[in-house]
Amino acid sequence: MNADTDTTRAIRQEAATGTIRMEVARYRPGQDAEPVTQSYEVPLISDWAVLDGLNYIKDQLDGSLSYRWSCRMGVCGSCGMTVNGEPRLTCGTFLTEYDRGPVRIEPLKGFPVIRDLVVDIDEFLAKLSSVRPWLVREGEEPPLTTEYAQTPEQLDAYKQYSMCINCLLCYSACPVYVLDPDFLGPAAIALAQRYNLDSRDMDDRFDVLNLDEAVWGCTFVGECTRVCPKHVDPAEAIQRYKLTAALRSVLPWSRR
Amino acid sequence: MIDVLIVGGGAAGLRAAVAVAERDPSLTVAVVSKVYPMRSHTVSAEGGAAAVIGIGDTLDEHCYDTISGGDWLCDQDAVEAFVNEAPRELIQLEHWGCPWSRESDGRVAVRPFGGMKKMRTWYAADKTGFHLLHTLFQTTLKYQDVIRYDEWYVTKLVVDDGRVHGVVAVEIRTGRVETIPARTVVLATGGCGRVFPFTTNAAIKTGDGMALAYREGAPLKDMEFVQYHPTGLPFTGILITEAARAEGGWLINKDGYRYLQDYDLGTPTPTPKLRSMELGPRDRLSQAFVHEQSKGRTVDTPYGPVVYLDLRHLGEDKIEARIPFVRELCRSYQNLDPAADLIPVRPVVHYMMGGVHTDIDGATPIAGLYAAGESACVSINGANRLGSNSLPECLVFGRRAGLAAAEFARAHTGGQARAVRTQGEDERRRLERVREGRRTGERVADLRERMQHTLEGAAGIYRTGDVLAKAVDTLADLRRRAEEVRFEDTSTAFNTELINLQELHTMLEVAQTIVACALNRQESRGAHQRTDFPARDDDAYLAHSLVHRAPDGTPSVGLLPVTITRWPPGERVYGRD
Amino acid sequence: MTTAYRPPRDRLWFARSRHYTLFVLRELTSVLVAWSIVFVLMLADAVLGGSLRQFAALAAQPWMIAINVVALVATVFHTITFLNLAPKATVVRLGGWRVPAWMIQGGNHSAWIVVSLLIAYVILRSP
Amino acid sequence: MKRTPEPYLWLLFSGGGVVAAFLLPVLVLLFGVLMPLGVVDWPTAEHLRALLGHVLVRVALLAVVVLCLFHAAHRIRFTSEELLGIARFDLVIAVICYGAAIAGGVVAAIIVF
Ligand SMILES: Cc1cc2nc3c(=O)[nH]c(=O)nc-3n(C[C@H](O)[C@H](O)[C@H](O)COP(=O)(O)OP(=O)(O)OC[C@H]3O[C@@H](n4cnc5c(N)ncnc54)[C@H](O)[C@@H]3O)c2cc1C
Ligand code: SF4
Ligand code: F3S
Ligand code: FES
Repeated sequence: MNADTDTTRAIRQEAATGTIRMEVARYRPGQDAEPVTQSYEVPLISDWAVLDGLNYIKDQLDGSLSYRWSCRMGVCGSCGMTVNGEPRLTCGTFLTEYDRGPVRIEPLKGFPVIRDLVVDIDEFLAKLSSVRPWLVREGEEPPLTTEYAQTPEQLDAYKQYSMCINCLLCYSACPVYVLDPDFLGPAAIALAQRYNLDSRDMDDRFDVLNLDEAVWGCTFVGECTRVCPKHVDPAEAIQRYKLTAALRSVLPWSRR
Repeated sequence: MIDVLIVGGGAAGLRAAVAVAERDPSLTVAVVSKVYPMRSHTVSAEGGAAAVIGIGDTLDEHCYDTISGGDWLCDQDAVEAFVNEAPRELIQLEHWGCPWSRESDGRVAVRPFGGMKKMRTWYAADKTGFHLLHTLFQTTLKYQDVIRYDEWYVTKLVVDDGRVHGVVAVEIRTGRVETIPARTVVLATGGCGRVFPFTTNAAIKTGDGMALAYREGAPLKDMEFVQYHPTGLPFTGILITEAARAEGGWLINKDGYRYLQDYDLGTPTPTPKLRSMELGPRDRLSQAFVHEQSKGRTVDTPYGPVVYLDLRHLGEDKIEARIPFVRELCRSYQNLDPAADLIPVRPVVHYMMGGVHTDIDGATPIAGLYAAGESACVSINGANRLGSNSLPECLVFGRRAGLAAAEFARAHTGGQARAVRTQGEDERRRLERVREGRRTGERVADLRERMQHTLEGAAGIYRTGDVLAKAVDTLADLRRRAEEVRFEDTSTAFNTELINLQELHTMLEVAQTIVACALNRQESRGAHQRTDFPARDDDAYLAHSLVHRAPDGTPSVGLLPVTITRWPPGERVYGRD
Repeated sequence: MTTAYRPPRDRLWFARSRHYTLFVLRELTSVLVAWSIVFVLMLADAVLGGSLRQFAALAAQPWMIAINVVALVATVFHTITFLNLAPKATVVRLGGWRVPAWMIQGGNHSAWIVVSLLIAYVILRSP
Repeated sequence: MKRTPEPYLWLLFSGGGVVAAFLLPVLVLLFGVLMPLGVVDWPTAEHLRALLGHVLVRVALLAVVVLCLFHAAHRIRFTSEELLGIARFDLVIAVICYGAAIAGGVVAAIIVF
């Protein structure tokens, strides 16, 4: 077994049409006072995503580069970064989109940077729990022999909002959030709406959504929806709740 | 002191956590996970989850499909428990809000799946695992007392005197190494597909839990049974779910011929027929691919030979409604549209049938240590898992393991403070030594690649004794070299090189057991096919492989009888009624 | 040790992408909406106070026309964006079928044209 | 539960947005651009006065003015905070913006009645 006979390497040599420069933001606490840029030359292979480029750097050039990834199929939500200024899933963004480069990779904007391309998302998790993202029912739970009925139309009413992979691209793109980290933000509100609009749910989460830092913080920039890789449309979720909350405030007797 | 400490935040781990929290709120539960729980690999599962609900389906039929699918290597008592409890688990998920796909009258819809004689696979479009995991994760948020250690990497189990006392883990963000004392530990760390080069598995699937248990003396079971999924996208290994075939997709070779008919899998019909052709089991379909390749009927690509999955006749509407994610993946990663183009596919390492040896309640031979999900081998999957049995397995045995651990924790208070302290100290010192760095030596990635190619060459779809024997030596050599790798990242904050190195060690450990078990089993059964022993041999090998770690660190393999209750071993018949 | 880096506020965020700039422009139409109201009030005052001629003279000043051309562009931009965004808040369902956004938007824009024509007719109708 | 005036402000803002969208472009086009440029003739003062003569029209005008001003006030409040990063002075800014809108409404009432 010899590294040179290794298929992946053969591919690299055969298919590479040249190289592309990746300019990667590095931040090592204790060592750097603020992020610095480090450049690497990476083979430009048509099937490579930006993430493959990063893996190449980590495996072959610089073992100390840190970033998150796992599924590399756009569903775990861990590989969000800022690529040439835009928040993107790096496993679903291809190097060839940037011609001959360079490609600039930075951590997601709007979050504290723990290290290199890794950001702190604990605040987001706290926000997520705060909207009660579970099915709220009143009364006894029925036995585990029958399901609640739900027609395909009823499913359709919230399905889109259930597709969120918590990748946080929307937070990074939202100027309101970047300015004010207390803003509950697009994905958390969309998730609240996912449950609100579920025919099986009995809550409306008014107490946590009808707040200045919740839906009323949003000025409908709409960037969240534009960058969302899963077409969740959080902007729509928020505007819809604004209407719900406004009507409920004006007509206090109307629920939902 | 934590009563039940769960390692792993996938379907199995989270189900265990909720089970404990619901059963006895006075118990302290913690979930340790090296990624945020909703990033766990369960999120990638696409096709569905099997459980009997339909009219005209019976529990016995699900048992039979599972057992014959597993080539009679399943423990039949475990299969019965699994099949009995799977429906209530999936309904429980429904009650927690899982957006299962529905019939027009509001009932949960089911779809056919490979190796299943009836339609019993529940699905949420083709993102079943994603919805299941997020529903579970969001439901656990309701139990605010469940402690979460997100992005903590467990490097060691503390075991003393045959009993587990906790774990040692690194907080990845800060690099802090801490010992977490616990009365019981549930391992739910998922599979180990990453020991192979070409896999559907996420980067985190490195067999950690298996290695952790194995190092402390718990045996692993049936490690030679590695499932290849017949339809992965060439370069990335991204899975095209079996649901694509269940909805009517065809596998064709380079001549446009539905080649499965040549391999005793039935005759082609225009619409899918259960347990026939494309809906045969995965082992048989992957093996058929190898034969097509040797006959020169596959298509060569830069990423190896492929056949085609043809969905064009399904039409755009059906593809959008039933398998939209397949379309999304093909478009984003293969630059083609399945409604108009053929999808190139090849077999890809997908699932580990083997795992930590447990009983029907998830208990391992180490007192207080439990395992569930893909990291465990209960075993219901035998020599070949049926698609859509794994998610319900995580739920059923995640819950069982959680409850058993809770029982144990209530019965056994007190702990071994001294063992915890000394073992924790030793482990911390070891990790800190690694982090001091090393300028010379090979790269972690290079050794990983060599291991992966060794495994692919020796323990692929077809295996032979000579190559396996050579792989034993290669892996032993790689293990030695892994002790002296180059290590560049000396910082504490989010040191992924440190994690990658620990993962290399666990993968090598697991790889050795796979090769050892494969070498030991001199027969062909399910996913384990020996060209030098092409027949199934029930007299000698109707038994589980059980592998212990010998004091010198090498695997030592023995056999353990299979539990057979009502279904005596028979012939596996597909496509013939 | 492990101090996370908090990037300082980006003062020029609105210039960082075309989308942000368009958003800010959309929001700034409100200034000209306010101006248009002032203008309409001046008109009403002139009509009711009998000084329409002076008002017409003022309105014919080049700088006044310039402002109003800008106001026209801004109010039209406001109208288009506002009517396009309206379907976001109001999801219309007919028997389970969700009316697609483009239909609602199309309806909004048609209504706008009808209303505008009606107003123009009422104002200009005089002999 | 925390109470917030935002829902009411948002309703006024949205209402104003709709009204402004439908009415303002045509009014500005006619009175601000086409008539001053002489493309169309100014209607007679009598005609316009007759239009405003109806009390319902005057009430409607007042409503239009108030709504549009609230719309503008609301947006100016948030945009200034976002552009200049001065959200911590929200209370002051809000008072100024909505105060101006209310003042405009009062002026309008004086003019039309
Ligand atoms: C692409 C794909 C599609 C699939 N589709 C289906 C399907 O349709 N139907 C079906 O039934 N099955 C399917 N499977 C199989 C099924 O998804 C998995 O077997 C199952 O999800 C495993 O779940 P788990 O809970 O055991 O582990 P995982 O979900 O893999 O979770 C493992 C957890 O352990 C944690 N962990 C691991 N090591 C450590 C450590 N050292 N320290 C701390 N934490 C650790 C991880 O962070 C993670 O939270 C599919 C698998 C793949 C790869
Ligand atoms: S809403 Fe979209 S962009 Fe935001 S976290 Fe969810 S998937 Fe990502
Ligand atoms: S980008 Fe931000 S302001 Fe609202 S519409 Fe989206 S959350
Ligand atoms: S690696 Fe999972 S979303 Fe990109």
